[in-house]
Amino acid sequence: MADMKIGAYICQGCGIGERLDTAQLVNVAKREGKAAVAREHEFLCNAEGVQMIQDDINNDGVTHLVIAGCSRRAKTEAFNFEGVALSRANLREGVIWVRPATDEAAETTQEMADDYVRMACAEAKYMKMPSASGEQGLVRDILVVGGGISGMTAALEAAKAGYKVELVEKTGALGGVSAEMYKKFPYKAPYNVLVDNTTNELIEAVNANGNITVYLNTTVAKTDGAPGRFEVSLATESGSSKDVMVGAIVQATGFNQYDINKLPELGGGKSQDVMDQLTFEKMVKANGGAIKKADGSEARNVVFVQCAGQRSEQEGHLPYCSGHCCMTSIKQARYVKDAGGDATVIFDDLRTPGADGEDVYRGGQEAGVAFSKGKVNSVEAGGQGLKVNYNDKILAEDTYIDADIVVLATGMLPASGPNPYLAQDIETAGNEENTALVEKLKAEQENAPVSVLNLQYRQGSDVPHLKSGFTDSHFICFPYETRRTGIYTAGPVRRPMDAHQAIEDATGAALKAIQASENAALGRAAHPRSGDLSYPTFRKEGCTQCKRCTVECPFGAINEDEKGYPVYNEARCRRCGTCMGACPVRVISFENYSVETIGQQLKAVDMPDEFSEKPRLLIMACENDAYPALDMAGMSRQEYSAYARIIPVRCLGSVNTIWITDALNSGYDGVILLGCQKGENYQCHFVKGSEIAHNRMSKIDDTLEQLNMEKERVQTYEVSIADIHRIPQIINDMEKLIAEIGMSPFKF
Amino acid sequence: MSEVIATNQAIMVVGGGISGLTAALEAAECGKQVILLEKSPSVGGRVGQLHKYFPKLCIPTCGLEIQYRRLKANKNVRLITMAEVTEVTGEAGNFTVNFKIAPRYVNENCTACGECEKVVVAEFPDEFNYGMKSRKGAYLVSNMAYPQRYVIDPRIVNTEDGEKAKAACKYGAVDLDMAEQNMSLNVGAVIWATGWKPYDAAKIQPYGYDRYSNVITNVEFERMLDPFGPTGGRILRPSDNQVPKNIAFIQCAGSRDQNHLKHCSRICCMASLKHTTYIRDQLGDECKSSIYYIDIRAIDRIDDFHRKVKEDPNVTFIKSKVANVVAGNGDNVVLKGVDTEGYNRYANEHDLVVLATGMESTVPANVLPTNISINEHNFIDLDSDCGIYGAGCSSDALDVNRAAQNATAAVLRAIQVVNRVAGQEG
Amino acid sequence: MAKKEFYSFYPGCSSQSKASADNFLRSSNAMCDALDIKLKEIDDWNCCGASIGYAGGSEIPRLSLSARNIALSQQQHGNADIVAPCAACWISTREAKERVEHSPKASQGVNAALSEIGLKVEANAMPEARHMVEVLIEDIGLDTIANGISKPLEGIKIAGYVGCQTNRPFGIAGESYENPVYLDHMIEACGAKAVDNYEKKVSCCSGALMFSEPEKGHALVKEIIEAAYDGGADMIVTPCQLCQMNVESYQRNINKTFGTKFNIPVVYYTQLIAVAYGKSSQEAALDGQMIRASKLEDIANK
Amino acid sequence: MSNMNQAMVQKYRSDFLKEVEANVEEGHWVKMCMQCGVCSGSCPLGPYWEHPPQELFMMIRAGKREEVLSTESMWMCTSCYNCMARCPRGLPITHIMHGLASYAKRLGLSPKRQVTEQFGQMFWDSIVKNGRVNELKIGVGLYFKDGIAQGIKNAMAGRELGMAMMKSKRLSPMEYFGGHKCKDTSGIAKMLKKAEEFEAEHIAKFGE
Repeated sequence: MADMKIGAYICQGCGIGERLDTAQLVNVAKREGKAAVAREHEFLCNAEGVQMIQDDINNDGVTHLVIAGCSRRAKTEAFNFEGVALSRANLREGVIWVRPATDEAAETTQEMADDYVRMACAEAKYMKMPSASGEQGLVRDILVVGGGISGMTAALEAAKAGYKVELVEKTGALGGVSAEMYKKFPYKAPYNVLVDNTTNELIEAVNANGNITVYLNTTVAKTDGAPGRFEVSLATESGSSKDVMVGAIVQATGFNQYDINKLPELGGGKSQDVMDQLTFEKMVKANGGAIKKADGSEARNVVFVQCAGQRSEQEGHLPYCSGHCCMTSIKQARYVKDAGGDATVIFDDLRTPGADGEDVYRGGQEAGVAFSKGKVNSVEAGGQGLKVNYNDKILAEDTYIDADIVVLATGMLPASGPNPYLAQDIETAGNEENTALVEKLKAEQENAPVSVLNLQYRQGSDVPHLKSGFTDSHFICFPYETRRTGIYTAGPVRRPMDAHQAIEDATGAALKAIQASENAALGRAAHPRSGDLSYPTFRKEGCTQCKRCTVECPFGAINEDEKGYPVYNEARCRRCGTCMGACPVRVISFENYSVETIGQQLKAVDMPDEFSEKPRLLIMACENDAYPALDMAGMSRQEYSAYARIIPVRCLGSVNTIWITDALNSGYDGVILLGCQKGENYQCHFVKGSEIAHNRMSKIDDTLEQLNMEKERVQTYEVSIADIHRIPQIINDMEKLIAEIGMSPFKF
Repeated sequence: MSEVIATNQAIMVVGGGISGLTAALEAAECGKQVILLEKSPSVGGRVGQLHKYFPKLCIPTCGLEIQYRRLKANKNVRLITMAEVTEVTGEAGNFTVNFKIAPRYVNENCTACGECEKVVVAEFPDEFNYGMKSRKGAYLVSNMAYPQRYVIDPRIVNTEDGEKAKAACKYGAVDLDMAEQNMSLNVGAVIWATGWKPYDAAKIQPYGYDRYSNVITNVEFERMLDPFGPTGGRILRPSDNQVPKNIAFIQCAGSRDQNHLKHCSRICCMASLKHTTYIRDQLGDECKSSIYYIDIRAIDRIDDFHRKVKEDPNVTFIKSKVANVVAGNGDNVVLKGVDTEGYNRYANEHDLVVLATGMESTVPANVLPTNISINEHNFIDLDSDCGIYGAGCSSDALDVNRAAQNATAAVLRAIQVVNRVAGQEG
Repeated sequence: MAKKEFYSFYPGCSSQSKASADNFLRSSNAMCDALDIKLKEIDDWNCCGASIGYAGGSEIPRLSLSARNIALSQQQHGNADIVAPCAACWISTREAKERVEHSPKASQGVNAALSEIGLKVEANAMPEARHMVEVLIEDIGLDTIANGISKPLEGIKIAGYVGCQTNRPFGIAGESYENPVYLDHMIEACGAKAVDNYEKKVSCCSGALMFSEPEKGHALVKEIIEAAYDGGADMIVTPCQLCQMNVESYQRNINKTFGTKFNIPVVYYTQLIAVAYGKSSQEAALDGQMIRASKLEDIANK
Repeated sequence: MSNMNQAMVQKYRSDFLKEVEANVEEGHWVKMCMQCGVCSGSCPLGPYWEHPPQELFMMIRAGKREEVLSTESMWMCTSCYNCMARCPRGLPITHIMHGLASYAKRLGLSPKRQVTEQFGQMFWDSIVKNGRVNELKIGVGLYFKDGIAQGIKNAMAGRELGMAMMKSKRLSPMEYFGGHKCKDTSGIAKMLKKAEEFEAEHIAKFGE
């Protein structure tokens, strides 16, 4: 880059000046770092220091900054310059705060600082200012799939914010399950009363809203493209089809009823008077509040059996709790009381949480609903009425209760599309020779539901599942984190929930959809690298069509063209760099994050010879967890090896094995990769990065053997941001290990 | 982060905990102008004081790090710390928010180098650790504090310590002349996310929190697991810093109780279940846990966590609201009550008792306009048109995931208001 | 609240001359004289039914008894506060008042009964039903009491035994059910030392069941006394007539059963205050103790 | 449970709750119990309760009429109000216990020779007769409730106490003859008679 001009600024504040020879750092920046401008300053982050830098940008045409002082996580407001690339050398948290202020330590500490300045200059040299791709779409309309209370809410809330909405419902009418309700609990206090079902008003509001187009008897035949430019083909029952362009998608396909015939021990399928909650609800609604048995006669005694086929590991049962059933049974029991009958709810734990829940429970009791903690053993459907045999846990006795109607509080089954990773999982299970799992997954594959979105993605037609088929986010703090950028699921398809929660959920999902299309229009990345303009590109001539990038992308962002070349959809991309790490021929890169920006840093480190007894340890640290932990180790003055050279990476998934082999070839004595927790409870914010890195590193052993080096020289760890004591320990152990097994033979 | 200009197209978010942060960032990332007010010196709120989240047992600061990165990178958010709202007037699309900013006595020059802390002598109970340990009169709230700026405790301002701190700062960051400021901003919509406080355990007299040192609260227990916390990350009972062998968890301590909080606080069951895993991880078979409960509320998918804990032979579940806690041998206490599953009377001695205290909403009285409906549980009821929206635990007793979800929903409601204004203003 | 001109006094069955709390009555008179509290006894008051009446009397008859007292008080003393020194009398009266106010059935039934004797009670028009202790704390104030003492009860350590019904269900405003402190403060106000965190402060003395279930009752009282000794108490003080009776008078039986050597005086707060205000042991009815409170007598006789 | 009991349970399953709500003092609160057990754990004589309050409430819902009304449990209530003070649902448990005992007695289902019941009855009779209680008479009466022989024994046992009380002027032998009483005893009797009639009228018929 011809007009590139590096300006390096060395801060002397916070003790850096006392502990380090900053004049030498200036020389390093100039001589080795090829910095056109290099200055020291006793207090770089104050107005004057910042002005000094800004002046160089304005007057001397500095385009690339190297700021050597505190961590890249500190003073971000001060060091925030428009239009220039920035690399920061961490001399405070990363050097003087982790090293003792002793004369013996001075030399190695200075070397540490020298190297970090070299590394920052090297990185800056290969960085470009990212600018948005020209390919982003500008469509801001929202597609909502599903016309139940979640879908209608998402549509209406988005429309009220001024966005156009395409609302697709596969049946002939809006309303879904919530339209079937006889009454509901209110969504604001006082909660202990029953109010009329307002779904029809919602339907009217949706139909009346000029921003919303409703498609009934319609499904999604095809979804192509990316946020900001999704091309969606809608197919109607009649066979006609329509194509719409949308910016983002909300999938609110709701839930399916659990089949009570799977519960014969509870009378499921044995009598028409044993029914699930929805059937009971419809019956009461149809009878205008009267509680009638199948034969039309009045039901005096209704028993509600909670957790029917739920919260159980038993084959065919649901392992989870559907959350709403206790509240629903209380509501329905009140129908019975209002009709003058007797209602008993037999429960294990009565789950009516939150502000409304306890009011609802008390309301049920006030209405005279009987509650009994117990376990129902069987429901006999012989002869006249029904007989519920149960163990009364309070009175500790097996007893029974006669009933005219028994309502089984069965669970919600998410109406998700097929799990896109099923095939992949079957393959892995096969490789692991886990035949049992293979069988289980194959069965799942055979009974897979029809696709909801028909995504034209390399990685399958629908949103990935989390657990039990629910399409929920994997993160506690990011409920709308999605593995298919721009597509958000809401309501019971995401997690079992009641209408009240579904309304909240749908409103949130609508916001995220709006946000996704707004950012797509600007070429900005979605969470967690929100706002990042950089995106991956590849050198086609170098590409071997190996498909690793398209397979490993955790977000299904990359498609393949007919020749098998990767097709990047940057609006789907989350900028983790996993593709870059995957590429065996290293043709994939980001403007400001590439094989070079990292590779050159590790090469820039000054490598003492074999006999110096000064090993070099390369540490690649996840920037979200490991790196902050190292900063905090500094803040709390934990010491670690002066031989460590730490490079933050976007995600371990972006670590290309070439960096490791280059490091070993250029004489590093040990390499440590610090990533997040992998596996079922993964903490990697790019889903698979940490896991993939572990796999790649397990394969690097061969390379080590070729170099005939000890395997232990390369280690990969799962750490967390809280491992403030553990990570320095890991580094120091590596130093010890090197002392034992000796220096690398590959020093120049 | 920048100087957002407050207009009636801007959104005010009150409270910088997980809900407020989420709301502010989600709105800002939709291109909206946001002013985020936080009462304390650092954002992060209660979650920053937690060891792990249920059910994943992941680290809260991990999510906060991402939130802070988003905050640092976003020019649409203006964060004002140590700010407390005194009055909100006006109507949807045109609110005036009056608030006072307490002096931090430390300005933007602060580099968090820590020199002031070194020289100051005076110590005070550390709020971040619920007073279980002390901190200096010049302090950084925590390693994760954001803004990463020190605070001078007002109590040392006119003392020798104050002057020492000032002298120790090479960067002129300590400004002892700072005074409380009153500010007033005009915004289009307000998201109220001031969160919750732990119910005052001393009010639950039968459990003797104010009488027995080994009766603590769940939030205090949580602090023990922090390596930088009062016990250096070890589970120790307060009376003698010994490792407990037999811990009791009393559920619904102040919740589901008309003598205290009428509502169910939702999180406490899961919190106690989570705590048993801390104990298992740190003390293995050396320590037993007993959970005294009315109903275990491990709702929806989370129930499998409940089942897993049930399989732990070291954890016992007793269906009982403990009647009272009395002194036992030494520093131990005895829990008295009846296991109602079959009427079994017990008087169980424990060496540590953790009260699963509930969530008390902190929605203030007489601050919001009178048309905003605050229910009997002190949560803000949803009224889509009113322009002021409760988020997170200002709207209901919620877990972190639901709080963030609810905050995201609140953002759309606020955006509807400011977009309406924008439409009118063209 | 300031001291009222006078109070409508409802002594209750035990606090009658030559009745089990004769000593309370006498010391209470001495105290009221010292503190200038004027009591006008309700003429022809009747028993409140106490906490045991339910065996023979069901709801309405029991409520009627208290209602009659309320009606008489109103008739004789207008809306002057009704002051009962006995916990049972106090809560029965207060409960009756509340029940009449909240339950139509109660109000209807009670007035039907009262009409037989030409009386009636009206919801929200009945006088306050208060405990003597409330008058001391709320109307007089413990500081005022402390300032007026002439013979501080120095060198005496006293266990403040509040018991049940003075403390629950109503209790003294602002006090905790589990650990009320007003009695301790009263002890300190008189210049004596209160046993701190007296474990059995609010445990039950078995109440009326002492008569019907003596063994169970003795067991409960044993613990109350033990805890007092553990706290180093010279004597126990209580605001409750039944507590006083149960804790003082069965010590011999308890010693027999449990082999203990209990012999601890149990006095009334009225006696403490009377002595602290310089009343003679006669006036303070210290001669009314079955177990003499000699330390208190010494001060009184000084 | 025997079949006969099963039948009983069925017959009254929900009826008994309704009966309690209609006929027992504060009975309408029973349904509000959430079985936390804080009442049962708070009772000073708890260990002597065959069925503690929360269990009684459950039994009422389960229709165990005979078992509930004939148990001695309620008669163990010392009226300490601990249960009531602690109940998270605000049930007036003490009053409900008194109400249940009183109702059981009215139906003649309360356990035979229940001492507290007998004592309570004497206490009440004394009120009905004199408007105030006669401590001595009740005391003596209690001694002799099980017949002369037992009475003398009891009296001997209580003699010391009696003497001590007389000595401390807190019991007068004269009490036995006349003693403390109201002036308008006839009025009080009339009032109580009327009250009892009113009560009786309001007892709904159940389960007979």
